[in-house]
Amino acid sequence: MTFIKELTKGLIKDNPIFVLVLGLCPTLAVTTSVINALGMGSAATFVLLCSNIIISMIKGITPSKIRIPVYIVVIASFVTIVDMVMAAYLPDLHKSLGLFIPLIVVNCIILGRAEAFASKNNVIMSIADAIGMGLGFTLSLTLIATFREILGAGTWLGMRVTPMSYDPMLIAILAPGAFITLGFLMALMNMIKEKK
Amino acid sequence: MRLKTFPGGIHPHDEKHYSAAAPITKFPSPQRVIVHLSQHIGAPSNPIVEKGETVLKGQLIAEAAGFVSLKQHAPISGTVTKIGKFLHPTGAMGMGIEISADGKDEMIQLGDEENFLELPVDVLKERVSNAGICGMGGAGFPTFVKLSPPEGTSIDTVILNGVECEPFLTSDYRLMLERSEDIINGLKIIMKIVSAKAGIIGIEANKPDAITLLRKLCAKERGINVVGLKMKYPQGAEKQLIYATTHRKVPAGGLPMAVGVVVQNVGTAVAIYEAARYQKPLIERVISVTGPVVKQPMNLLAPVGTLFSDLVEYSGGLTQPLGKAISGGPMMGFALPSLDAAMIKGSSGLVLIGAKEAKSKAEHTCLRCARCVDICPMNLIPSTIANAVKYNDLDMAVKAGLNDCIKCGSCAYVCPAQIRLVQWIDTGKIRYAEAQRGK
Amino acid sequence: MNKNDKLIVSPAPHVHDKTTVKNVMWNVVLALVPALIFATYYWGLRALLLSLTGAVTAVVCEAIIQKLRKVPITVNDGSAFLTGLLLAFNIHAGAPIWLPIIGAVFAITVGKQVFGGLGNNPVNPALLGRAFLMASWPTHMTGGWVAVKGAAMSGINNLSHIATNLEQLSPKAYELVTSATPLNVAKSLRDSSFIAEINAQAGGIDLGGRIFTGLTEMETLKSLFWGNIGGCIGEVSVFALLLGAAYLLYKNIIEWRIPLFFIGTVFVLSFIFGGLPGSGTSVMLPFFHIFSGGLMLGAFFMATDYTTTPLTKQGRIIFGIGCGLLTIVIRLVGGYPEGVSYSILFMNVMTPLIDRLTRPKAFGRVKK
Amino acid sequence: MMLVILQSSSILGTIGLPVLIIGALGLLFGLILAIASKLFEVEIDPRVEEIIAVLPGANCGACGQAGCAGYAEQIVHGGEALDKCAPGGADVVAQIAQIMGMQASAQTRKVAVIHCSSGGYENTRWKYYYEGVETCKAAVNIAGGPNSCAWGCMGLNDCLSACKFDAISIDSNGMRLIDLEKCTACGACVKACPRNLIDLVPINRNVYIKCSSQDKGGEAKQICGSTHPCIGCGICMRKCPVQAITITNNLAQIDYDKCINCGLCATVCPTKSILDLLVGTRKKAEINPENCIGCTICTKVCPVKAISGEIKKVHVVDQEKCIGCEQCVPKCPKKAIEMV
Amino acid sequence: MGYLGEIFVMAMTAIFIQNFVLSRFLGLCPYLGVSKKLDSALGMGMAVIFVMTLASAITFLINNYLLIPYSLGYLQTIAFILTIAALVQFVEMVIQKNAPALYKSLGVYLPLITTNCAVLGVAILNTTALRSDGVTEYNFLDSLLNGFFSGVGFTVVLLAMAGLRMRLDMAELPKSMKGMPIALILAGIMALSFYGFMGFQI
Amino acid sequence: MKYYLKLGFILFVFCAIASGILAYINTLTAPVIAERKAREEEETRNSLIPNADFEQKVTDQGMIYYVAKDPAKDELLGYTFIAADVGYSSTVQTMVGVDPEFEVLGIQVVDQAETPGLGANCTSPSFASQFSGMSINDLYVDKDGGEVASLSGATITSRCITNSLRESILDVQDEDQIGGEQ
Repeated sequence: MTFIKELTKGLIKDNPIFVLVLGLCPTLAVTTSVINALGMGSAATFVLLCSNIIISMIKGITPSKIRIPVYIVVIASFVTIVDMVMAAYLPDLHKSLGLFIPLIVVNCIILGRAEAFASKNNVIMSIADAIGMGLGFTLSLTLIATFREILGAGTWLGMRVTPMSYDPMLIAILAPGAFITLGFLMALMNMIKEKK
Repeated sequence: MRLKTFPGGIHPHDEKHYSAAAPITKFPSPQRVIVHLSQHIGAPSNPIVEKGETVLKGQLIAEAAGFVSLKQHAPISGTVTKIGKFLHPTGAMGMGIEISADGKDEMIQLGDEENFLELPVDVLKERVSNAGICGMGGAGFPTFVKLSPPEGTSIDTVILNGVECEPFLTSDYRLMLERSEDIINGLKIIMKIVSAKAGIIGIEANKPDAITLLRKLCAKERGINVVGLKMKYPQGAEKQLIYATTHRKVPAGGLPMAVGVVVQNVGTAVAIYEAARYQKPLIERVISVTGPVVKQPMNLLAPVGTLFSDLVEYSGGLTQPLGKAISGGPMMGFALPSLDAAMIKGSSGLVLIGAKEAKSKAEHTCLRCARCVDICPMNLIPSTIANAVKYNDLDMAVKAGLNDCIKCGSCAYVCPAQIRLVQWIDTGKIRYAEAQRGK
Repeated sequence: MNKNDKLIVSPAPHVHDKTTVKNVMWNVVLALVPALIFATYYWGLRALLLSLTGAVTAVVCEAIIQKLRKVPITVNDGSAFLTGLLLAFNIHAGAPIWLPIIGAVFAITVGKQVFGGLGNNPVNPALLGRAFLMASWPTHMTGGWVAVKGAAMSGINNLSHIATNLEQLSPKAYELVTSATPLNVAKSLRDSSFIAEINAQAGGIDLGGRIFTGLTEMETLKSLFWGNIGGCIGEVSVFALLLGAAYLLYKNIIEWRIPLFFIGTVFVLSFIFGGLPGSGTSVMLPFFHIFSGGLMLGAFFMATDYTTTPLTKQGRIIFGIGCGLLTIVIRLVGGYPEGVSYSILFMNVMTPLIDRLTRPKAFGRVKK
Repeated sequence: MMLVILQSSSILGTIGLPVLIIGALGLLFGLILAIASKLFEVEIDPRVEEIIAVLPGANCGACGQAGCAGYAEQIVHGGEALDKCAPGGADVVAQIAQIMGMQASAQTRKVAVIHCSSGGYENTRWKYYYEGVETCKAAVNIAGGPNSCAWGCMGLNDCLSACKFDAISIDSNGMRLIDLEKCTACGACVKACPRNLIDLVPINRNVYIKCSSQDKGGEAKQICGSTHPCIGCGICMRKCPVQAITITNNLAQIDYDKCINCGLCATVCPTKSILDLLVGTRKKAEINPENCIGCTICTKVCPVKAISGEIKKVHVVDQEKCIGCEQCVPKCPKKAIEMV
Repeated sequence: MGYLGEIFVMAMTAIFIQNFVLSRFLGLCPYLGVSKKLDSALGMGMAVIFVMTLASAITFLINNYLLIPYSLGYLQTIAFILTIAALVQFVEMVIQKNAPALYKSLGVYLPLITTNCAVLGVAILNTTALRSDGVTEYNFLDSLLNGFFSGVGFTVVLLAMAGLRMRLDMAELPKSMKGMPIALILAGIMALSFYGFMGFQI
Repeated sequence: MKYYLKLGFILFVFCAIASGILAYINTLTAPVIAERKAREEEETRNSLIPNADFEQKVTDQGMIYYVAKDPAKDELLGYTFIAADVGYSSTVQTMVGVDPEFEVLGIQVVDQAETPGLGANCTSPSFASQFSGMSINDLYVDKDGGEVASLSGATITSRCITNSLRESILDVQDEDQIGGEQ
């Protein structure tokens, strides 16, 4: 029962982006297109899952003074694995995600979940938490990317979805557009929450 | 004529034409007066008469309750009919002594010391103290206290405030025209008391005849100068007047004596003169009853404690329904809930405005136009203070100058968004005092 | 109980200046009318149409949002109209009609209403709208300029001794003559190879070097002053803008510090650094810089926006100097030919910090 | 030398070398941190550490502090509120409260009540038409406040805007109403009211004076816009079975340490200026005829004369009259009276 | 252009043209989180400048003397983040002990910096960054200065943001806009206002 | 002492294990990455100058270029090399193929991180195809009076690519002439 609860909380109730407001850097940087969002989402989910498992296993043996370095080493290893594998087999995605793959290390979602959840719960629960949070992260990224890609490029997942006469609003895929889009999406979430 | 002034300030229309030409008229003795026990800054006076007692005009009816307090005298002869709460000209209720006239207008015995300037300083000071004189410009600081600087403070200049920068009011102006000799005598007495070498009479440029007259009279006096000032509000504020006339800056939180200056209103000077020479207590003063809805705007010499309603009646009543009655000038005066209040020693005017003109506009969000910042004579940021008070950020309010505000009202006057800056700042001051007490 | 038979009691002061938010805003609109008339004269009714479209859209948009937010509708205070008008003034007359519409909607929504409306916006909404349009549709914002009737757009009329008609010009010279605005020309002339080619076509005379000084000759300045030269709708005529500015200064609606220090900084810096390769420094250069582009419009009508500029006098001086500095930096080394709007936007963002730094010392307070 | 060897041999080189280098880095940093932690040990309040452990550690900054540690520090030393951690939610708040030793629920919960029955436009007698800043704190300083009663509610809603829990609303009479469920007794409204009309009373005390006027009876009646001012007549004081009411400055006051919630005062007040929240819900006395010996003690103690009966006969409680004050119950020698 | 010119270019680039927060999307969490009050923003900014400078220097050494000589480029991430995490923790301990006053104003922000991607970002970017000639790689001093200027760039926008947000504390925002949404929109507006610096050819 | 060693040891173990695993995975992926990169370059070269053998050469300045020869006739078909320059927000790398007369056969942008929607459009075929057949003298963007139609709203990127092409073609040309004399 709690397994399901931990699994689903990341989707809406504790959504990492819209509710917890964690991991904004990749959120804003890579959501220029849906494909990037999916790529980043799955990469982060993978790292989150693996590091949650390991950290919940080693939670008893790390003294507090070196807890953060140890966690970070664990996370960084998985990030590097993702980085290498992606470079080898998904080179295009690797190129467009660029700097933000190594930066998954410092994505506060991952260290945050490690600290807040995995270091206090058992492996099974940590898996549920990781999958839930990862999915929540991926879905949020995709949602933001959907808005930005359609507005800013007129396409979705690379397919043209707007009439040819539509002149894409470039700002949506530029930096200011990223902030403003996310800002309005969050305001929308607040509005929905208030109505409830 | 080179005019002096201070930085900042505003130029409201002076509106003095209503009563400027009206000579001082003596108000006939009223049926009933109310002598408020709080006519001044400091502890309220202690009544020494009881209900039913008969008093003579000029008789002492309340003692000073401490150093910073004031003696009060009966302005008419009659019977004490009530000691209780009455409407104070600040609009709130305050303790006062009601005296009903016996119609005889019998006065206590006065003296006449022709060589009043020869009197020793101690005697002069005592006479001022016994006469119950306080500042007659509005603030009402006990004059005796002002004339007793603490040991080690040396005063070199006495400034007489004949600025009367508040719109509408003309009582000081008429006084300067009609009692100029007495004013100069009063100034000389003050200079003697505080042993100052220089005396300055500051007058704004919209009263050129007063400037000319006093200049002429002062020409033969040593050490006394009449300074013409640009027409600007709030030039009558102590610190601004001192800066305008002497270029000295009174430190924040300090008193004028910190820069060797004593400032007195011209009305106060007259009262001091009368006290020194005749030992006459302060029981009457000149008050302007003016405004667009007064039938016959006047400058009345009326007993302290006369009801405003009596004054209005004497001035011929109203031409239109009354909207707002202001005790004092329109920039810093108090709007009254009714005309049942009685004038006090600091009441320089009663301004009556019709119902239509009295309406004010609703507040708008601050535009940050910075007009208030540009004109603030104290160099503060009124809009920020007001906003900080509104959103409960006292810290910010203090940083923007909350405690330095003199509440002159210039900022609220110019604000295009009609924000009641002075009221917000005032509220902030109260909150701040509460917070300080809480600590 | 009827309250109205009671006397009114309110806090002092009991008298008030006549200026209100409403008449401030509409006075600024009035001050922009000469520029609008000149623009309409030079570019025809299309300029008028674009301007009014922007203004009306802004007003309608503000009304709708206020209705949705269930707050009092205050569009008659003129601020939305002004924002829309200023936004349209920052668009050239050849732009498609939907550009000012979308720009105005963005300016009012993101620039103003999300912050709670007039008085709370952090940056000038009209400039934000323009920056938004620049980022979104650079092709529409920087291309498709319409020439003023009877004049070369760039205002360069002194190439006649190279060729009698445009076809005879080399690509570069052609480019120069057909450049959208004088500032674009100035930008192109920063490339030395460019000048070399112009000189070559002119038969070895140092023409390239002189083109710019040529530009600044009285004739060109005159064009700039009266406005028969390329540019955005509102930049049209220095004369018309100065007329409006004089009115605002006279009415005490804007304060002189920001415009003076803004324009002054541009003037001084362009005198020192504005020289182009080969041309040296010309006395006329500073005048060219202050007369061209959106400087007059920006300095008098947008950098003086109450809400987004510093409160204190010293703050306004810093603000003006900052705007001027950034403008000249962007014009000389930046990616855009014109930098007025971005420099004002940037300084808007810095305004709270400037306010903090220039908090005045109360009268009678001494430095600690 | 080792490195060179490792580099040369392939398997050792490709895997051993990185292990060695990064491992060495780890060892180095581990040692440095270990030594540093001893060398630079600082006494910290153990509660800070405990709170840090409880907090989610996301360092998100939602609390307005710089990270979780900063927030913990502020809770312990800066008196910061406990409920600022958005990611943590209610659980974390509870845990922090435990660490801080705050037993908010152990004490009797208090609620705020307003000691005025006027307020709003209609129920107030006005002195003048007020034009100014719409806050009580400001208005009270303009000519003593716009309403005639110097002790009454001005209706400018300082309490309402001070309440962060949405517990204050305006009822149909224009009076401010406190929702006792939502009220957390934070005291914000108490501080906000410039006329000190609000104070905190234990929630289990349901009777309070709805007036603060210190004017004399006649004046108070004239000045108040509502018909419910306290006129200081003293009837409640005399009727109170436990002497919990005193009259000072023409105003009744209830001492809640003594009050037994009987509601008697509310029924006797001639101006209805005492509000009894329990009216109609109290249990009423009933005499068990089997146990009643007709001693008449109860008839004497009943403040509303609801018990009748002759001596040595079974007494009856008039249910209409009984207000449920329970005065009779402890007095009955035979325990014959029950509250039902 | 002499080395001073090079430094100037580097500073302009790091602070205005390629600002870490507004155009690289790095360090957003503290940017949005610690910009509610000007004082804490200043503290955070100072802490970031300090750590970024130090981290740039140390990671440069690790990269050039350990990773590159033994061709362990793929271990860059793990080595850098380990260094940064340990460094931050170490600095925190030292300051807490030896400069309690400094710790009070600066130290509390330090743990937050471990997860500030701007620090790791600058370390990684330093390894690939080129001087303005487009050929020369960064040397030790370049890296250190770049770290410093990037920190300054972060601080500048953080302070401006805090200033703007403090102003909005005193405004009637629409309810749904309060908090994060308005901060993000402000960030967007700031990013747009920095567009004037785009395409600079210094 | 034990405490210190314990802390150091734990961190050591984690780092060691982590780097061991990473090193192992690296041995698996590194060749794949390298091979893929090489193949991609190869493919690009082939698309620019089809049916040719490529021979790698290095200029004096250290620039790598390839000489394309017809395998059948041993005839010089042209050269390919990568031109790079700093654009708007990144270094743009363009692979170019030229014929023996140094006229452009085709270009392909291989690496860039320009503004999406503006500069990033330089990868579009419509932009790239216009370069075919241009000689050095044509290689200026239209705003500089050349033949290259710059991308709308992205003059800087267009100019960067055009200029980098021109300069590297000149470099290779010089090298070739020197080489020819030798």
